[in-house]
Amino acid sequence: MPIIVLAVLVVFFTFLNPNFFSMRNFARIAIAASPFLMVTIGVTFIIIMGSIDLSMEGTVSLTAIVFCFCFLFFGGTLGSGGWVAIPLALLAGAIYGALNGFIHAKLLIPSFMSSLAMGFVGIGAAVLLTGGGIVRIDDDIFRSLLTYRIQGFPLMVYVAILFLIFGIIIQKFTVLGRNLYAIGGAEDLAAASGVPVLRTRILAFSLAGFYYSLAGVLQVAKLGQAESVTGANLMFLSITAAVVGGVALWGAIGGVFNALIGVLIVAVINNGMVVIGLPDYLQDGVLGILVIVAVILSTNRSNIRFVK
Amino acid sequence: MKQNFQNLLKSNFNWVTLFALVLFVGFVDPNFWRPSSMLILLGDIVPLFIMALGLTFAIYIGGIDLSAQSMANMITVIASVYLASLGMWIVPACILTGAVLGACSGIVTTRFLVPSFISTLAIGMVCYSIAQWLSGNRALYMNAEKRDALFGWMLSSTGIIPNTIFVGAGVFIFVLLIERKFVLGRRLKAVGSAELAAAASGIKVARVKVLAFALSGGLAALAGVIFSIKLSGGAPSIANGFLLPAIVAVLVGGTPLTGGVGGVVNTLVGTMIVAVIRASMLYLEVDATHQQMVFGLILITAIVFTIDRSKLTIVK
Amino acid sequence: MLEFKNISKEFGPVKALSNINFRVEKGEIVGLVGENGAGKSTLMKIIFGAYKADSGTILIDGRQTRFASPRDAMANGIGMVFQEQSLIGNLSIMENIFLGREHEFRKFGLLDFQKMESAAQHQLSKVGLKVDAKLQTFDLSFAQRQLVELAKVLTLEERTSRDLVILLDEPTSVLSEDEVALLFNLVNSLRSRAAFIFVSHRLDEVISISDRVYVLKDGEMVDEVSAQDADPAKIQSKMVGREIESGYYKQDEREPYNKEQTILSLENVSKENSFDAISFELHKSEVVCLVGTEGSGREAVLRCIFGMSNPDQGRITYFQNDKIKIGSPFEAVNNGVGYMPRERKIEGIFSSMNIAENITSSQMEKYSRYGFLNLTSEQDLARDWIERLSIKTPSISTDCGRLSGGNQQKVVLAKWRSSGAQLMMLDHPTRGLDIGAKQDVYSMIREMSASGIGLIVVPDTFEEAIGLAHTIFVMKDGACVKRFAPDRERVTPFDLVAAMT
Amino acid sequence: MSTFIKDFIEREKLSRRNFMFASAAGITSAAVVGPLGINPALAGSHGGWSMAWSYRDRASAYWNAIVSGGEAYVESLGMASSDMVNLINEGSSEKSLADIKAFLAKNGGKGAIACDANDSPNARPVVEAVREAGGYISTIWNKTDDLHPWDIGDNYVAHLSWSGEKPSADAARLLFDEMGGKGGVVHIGGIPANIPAIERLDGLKAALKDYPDVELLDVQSADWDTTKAAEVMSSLLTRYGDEIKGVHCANDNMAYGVIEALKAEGITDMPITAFDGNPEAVDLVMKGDLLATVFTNPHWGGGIALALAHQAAIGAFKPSEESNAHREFYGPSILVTPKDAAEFKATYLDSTPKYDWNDRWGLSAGQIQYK
Repeated sequence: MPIIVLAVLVVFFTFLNPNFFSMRNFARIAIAASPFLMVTIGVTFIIIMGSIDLSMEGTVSLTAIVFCFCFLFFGGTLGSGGWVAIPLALLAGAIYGALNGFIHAKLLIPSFMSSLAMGFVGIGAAVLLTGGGIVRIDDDIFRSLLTYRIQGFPLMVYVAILFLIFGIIIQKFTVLGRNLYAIGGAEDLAAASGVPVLRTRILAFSLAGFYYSLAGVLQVAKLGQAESVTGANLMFLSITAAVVGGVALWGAIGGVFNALIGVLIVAVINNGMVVIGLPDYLQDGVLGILVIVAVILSTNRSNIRFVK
Repeated sequence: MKQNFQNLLKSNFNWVTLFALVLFVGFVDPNFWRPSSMLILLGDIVPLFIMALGLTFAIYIGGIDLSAQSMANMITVIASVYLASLGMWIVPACILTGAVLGACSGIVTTRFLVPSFISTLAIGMVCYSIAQWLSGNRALYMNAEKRDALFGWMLSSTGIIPNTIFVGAGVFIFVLLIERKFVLGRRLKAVGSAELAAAASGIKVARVKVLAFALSGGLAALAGVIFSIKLSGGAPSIANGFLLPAIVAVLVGGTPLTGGVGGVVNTLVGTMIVAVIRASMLYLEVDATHQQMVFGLILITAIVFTIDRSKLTIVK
Repeated sequence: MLEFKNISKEFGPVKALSNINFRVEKGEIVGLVGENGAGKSTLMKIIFGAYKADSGTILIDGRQTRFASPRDAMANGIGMVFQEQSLIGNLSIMENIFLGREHEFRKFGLLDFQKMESAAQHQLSKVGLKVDAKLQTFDLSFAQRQLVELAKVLTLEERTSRDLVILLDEPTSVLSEDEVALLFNLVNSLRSRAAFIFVSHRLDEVISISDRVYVLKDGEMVDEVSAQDADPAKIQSKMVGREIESGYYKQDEREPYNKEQTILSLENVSKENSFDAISFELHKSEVVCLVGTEGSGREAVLRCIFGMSNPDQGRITYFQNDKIKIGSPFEAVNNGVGYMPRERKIEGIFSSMNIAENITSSQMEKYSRYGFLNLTSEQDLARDWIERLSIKTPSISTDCGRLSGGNQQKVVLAKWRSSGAQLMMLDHPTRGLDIGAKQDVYSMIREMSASGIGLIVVPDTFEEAIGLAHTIFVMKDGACVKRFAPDRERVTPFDLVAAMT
Repeated sequence: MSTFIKDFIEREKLSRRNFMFASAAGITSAAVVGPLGINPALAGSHGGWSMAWSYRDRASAYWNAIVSGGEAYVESLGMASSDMVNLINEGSSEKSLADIKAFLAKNGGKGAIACDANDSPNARPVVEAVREAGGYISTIWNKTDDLHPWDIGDNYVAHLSWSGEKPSADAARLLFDEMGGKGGVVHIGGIPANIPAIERLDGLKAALKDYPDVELLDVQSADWDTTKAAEVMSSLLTRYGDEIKGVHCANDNMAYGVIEALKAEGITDMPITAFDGNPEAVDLVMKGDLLATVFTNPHWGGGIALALAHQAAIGAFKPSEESNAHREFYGPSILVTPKDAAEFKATYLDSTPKYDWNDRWGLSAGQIQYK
């Protein structure tokens, strides 16, 4: 169903401005969507589990900055060992996520609050590291993620697709993925069946953190810089995207693929509104209304008794 | 005896946390204990407090209202534009607008089963657009005479007590009545603690929820009005930075997102906790680049102490 | 082989278990009975490793061990079949069966679903359940889920060299008589594979299947009898601590109902794929019981009458008044129709509200003026009912979540009786209650009928139906197949089963 | 044709003169400093007044420069830079007001504050609060047009702003010339309601009047945000494609985003102008990625704003005796172009010039004009 929504939107925008339906524009949408997708996939894992994660803005900024610093420290070019920065950044993301999960699951703080606070901490740490400055990366080899194109799409898009598939595999074919759905479906029963709930929760948040850090790296690839606001505006947008794509906030319904569709829907709307020349003071409102419509259309409400 | 004391402590951890914070900050810098500075602190927090009160109802029924901030934004614009023409009526007008839009999110949530997280977020976006359109994307300022004539009193203070505190107190008492003494309050509690049971007792769940969001919207609007009077102007983005503190205030106060428990008194405490934490940055002379991080850390600690986790079986 | 010695467990000041001695031999079926709050669930949780005992020792084949977690207990061959829907609905059967152990199906870190499916089918064959392991569990009937539960536990065979001990917690509470029979045959046939600990409120069942029966009361083991010389009456009195008077269902208090005044009549009421062409009449002070298997449409009928869902055809007339149209619970309540749902925890009680708040939840208009609640009169009402129904509660302001099941049920009944409902519908009113509480419920039903209220009851057992009802309607596949009148003719459970199958 | 070329040259001269003017102002002042860098009378004494800077956040080079100025002033008094309190409002007017009040309460009113009220309506309550507490404040950027220091009194020492319009117009002219005086241009704006955003757009529109062949294709706001700017830019490319011959950004951060969005399309020769003169931006100008940025000397602005408040507080001068031109004035702005970027960088970024904070209006670019 969400796919139909997406299709309708594409047709609609194309109708109003044929330029919309062009390889180049799709590439542009894809670029905008790549980091955004990573974040949404991350948070989707958490939502499947029936929890929520609001720490993405902090995590993305923090990891993006960590990445830049490491990259420069190791020579400032991919060739001269700057590549080391990539695993390091991803590791940092995973660790920060695990910490986030630990505070939530071990200290028994509802994820909404713990992750919100951890988000503050993340941004704070980012400010602390940069002192508010901007860290730029000018290495052309690394930036080829953005500049080098295959089939009209920049490399970073393929990276995103790669980790999209990775995400789907985790969701469908691993114990972790299975347990996420179990916990989201009925945590007490999962626990009684010997699912290690605590570990699963922490793992899930760590996984989310990993994806956030991917987003961080892609952001740098996209903008050639990192600062403490690199992750700004991602929080509500990513959760919205997930829901628009058909992931249910009450858990256990939907998955990574839905996240993809949701991200595309939102990205298409954002791009389309400018492309058809909608005055910018209307854009937020229109986005809001379209989101509601999309959610109404894309959630299967047959077996929901009530929703909060 | 000991048992009772422990229970007492457990059920009032938010107060304990608050006083602990106050004592600590004041200990580092006695100036903080000066009644005047305390009162000023309280006076300034009022708009945030009122918004938090509204949010309490949304969270109380197990939902959430993310439109509050944009709502206030929009209202500051409306208030600035129409103060001259509407005069005193601007207040009810704004509250009504807020209530209606709040009800909209409520209807979207109940009729179309869109989670309130999304519906309110979306309605918020709509509000933001209205604000931008109405203000012509300019920062507006109120007609000064009118503002001073009608609302000057609110900005002055009686003795050392800022009058805004009285406003806040008034609103607080009102919502406290709603929660404790009105049928509506009881129904909200019923819906929050067991929606299906409420339906089975013949409570019109959908209507109650819509009302909750209407309340939330109305109070967010009131917060907006007071804020714009304080600023004698408005802008589509001027109330930014309200939302998260407001949510935090409700949660730290001890109203869990699961609904049915807690209430406006908790929000009162929660708001004060947030105010103190924020002020502590200044009194503890936290380095500029450290502030946000410290805020987050103190917040986590506060939450750990505040929320009564004995009742929670599963923590989501 | 599995033995518990002097097990004690305290929760704060409360002594949940004291010096419990308990043992299970290979291939044995042991019954464990006791009233709610007697400590059954605590003991089971300890056996299953969910709780740790404060003192006492656990011996397996004479060797001392301790269970850190359910996982740990499982590794020692102890499995548990949970009460009611303890399968995760949105997961497939095989995923449920191997939940928590998927890693056994990892191939290069990924899950091998073919392997898992075949393994699942193998487990299902053990319990003789022929369904596709890829089905989602909420597509199964209650009985089928029970079997899947059992199959799930039986996977322990492959996992541990130890002999299995399987706890069955209220396994029959959601099963109809015939399904219970099937289950028991299965359990007996599985003796060779495992020993069973059978926990239930239904004494007759426990005795009929167990070799030995342990009786628990107030956290102490008050009796241990072998099944053959077990006397229900004696055991009951041991459980309750008092003699159970005859006339358990208060048949003697069953008064004839008033045939003239119908308060509800259904004429060919049908609802798409839940029931069709249901017609019956309910009279003043009449008790009508609807019996039938799960999914035979009994609940659906009640929900229709209460306006929670609307019938596709046919007409329902309330109180001989064509003007009354009920399309929502709100209207139902306003017209004096009351409904006590089956899922007490989520549909019956407001766990975070106190007794007064619960009782007035359906009649706030009465206890308020101009939207203002009249708290004092509310309190009085609560006190009155606490006294009349002898609701056991620490204080009047205690949240109902803290009350025992029986007392919660009393609160719900108090709600409807105080609101003056003239038509009451009770869905499994005695579900999960102990004998004492059950009797209280029965007498309340009697009182209501005596006071002219008409009741529709979906009973927990056939005996209950026969004991309580003036009229029994047997439902099968959404249709009313037979009518009995226990108040005039003699009806046996067998008659009912015959009608159902 | 010939006429066109003539007034093209005319304008070229003009804009260059303007530029020299501005930069001269800046550099002379830098030269002036020397010995009287610190006023001995003030050395080591803050006269019992605590000082604070209230601003948006630490997440941008601009605010860091502002703060560095404030700290430079505090140090010029022989105190530690940490003696200046940072009141960070994180873009929340509500917090900004609350913090300032708390700061005054903490110091019993003896506070000298420099402040950007974050949103113009917020300026009034802020200065009113300061007056009530008996503190002294000077504001920058955001205030409503109906609010004037001389109406509030001595406690509201001065308001400092940067005419967004003229420099932005200069930048625009440079841009149009680069475009060959014709073709389409798009404007990437800040948060629409912010004064600077408005003025910088007005500047562009003003410049357009002299360039009949240049068409303003579209105006999109990107909320001062790099990421959003990149996305908006790429969307605009879809809408207008090759029609876009130049981009006019309301600040540097958004320009970064635009440059990257274009780089992604393999477009590297698009003329782009920006605003703020952040170090990164200046580097980009030198590399030729950016055509020009406008330097508003935030270091000086940050320093002088605090200096005015503090010096008024300790009675070094009496605001009410100063002319309006000294209570509401524009700060300097310098157009940084490839030609002079290197020189500029050397003077302003590599080595921060030492300013004489007693030369209060030395770099003033005249009284603020309202439309």
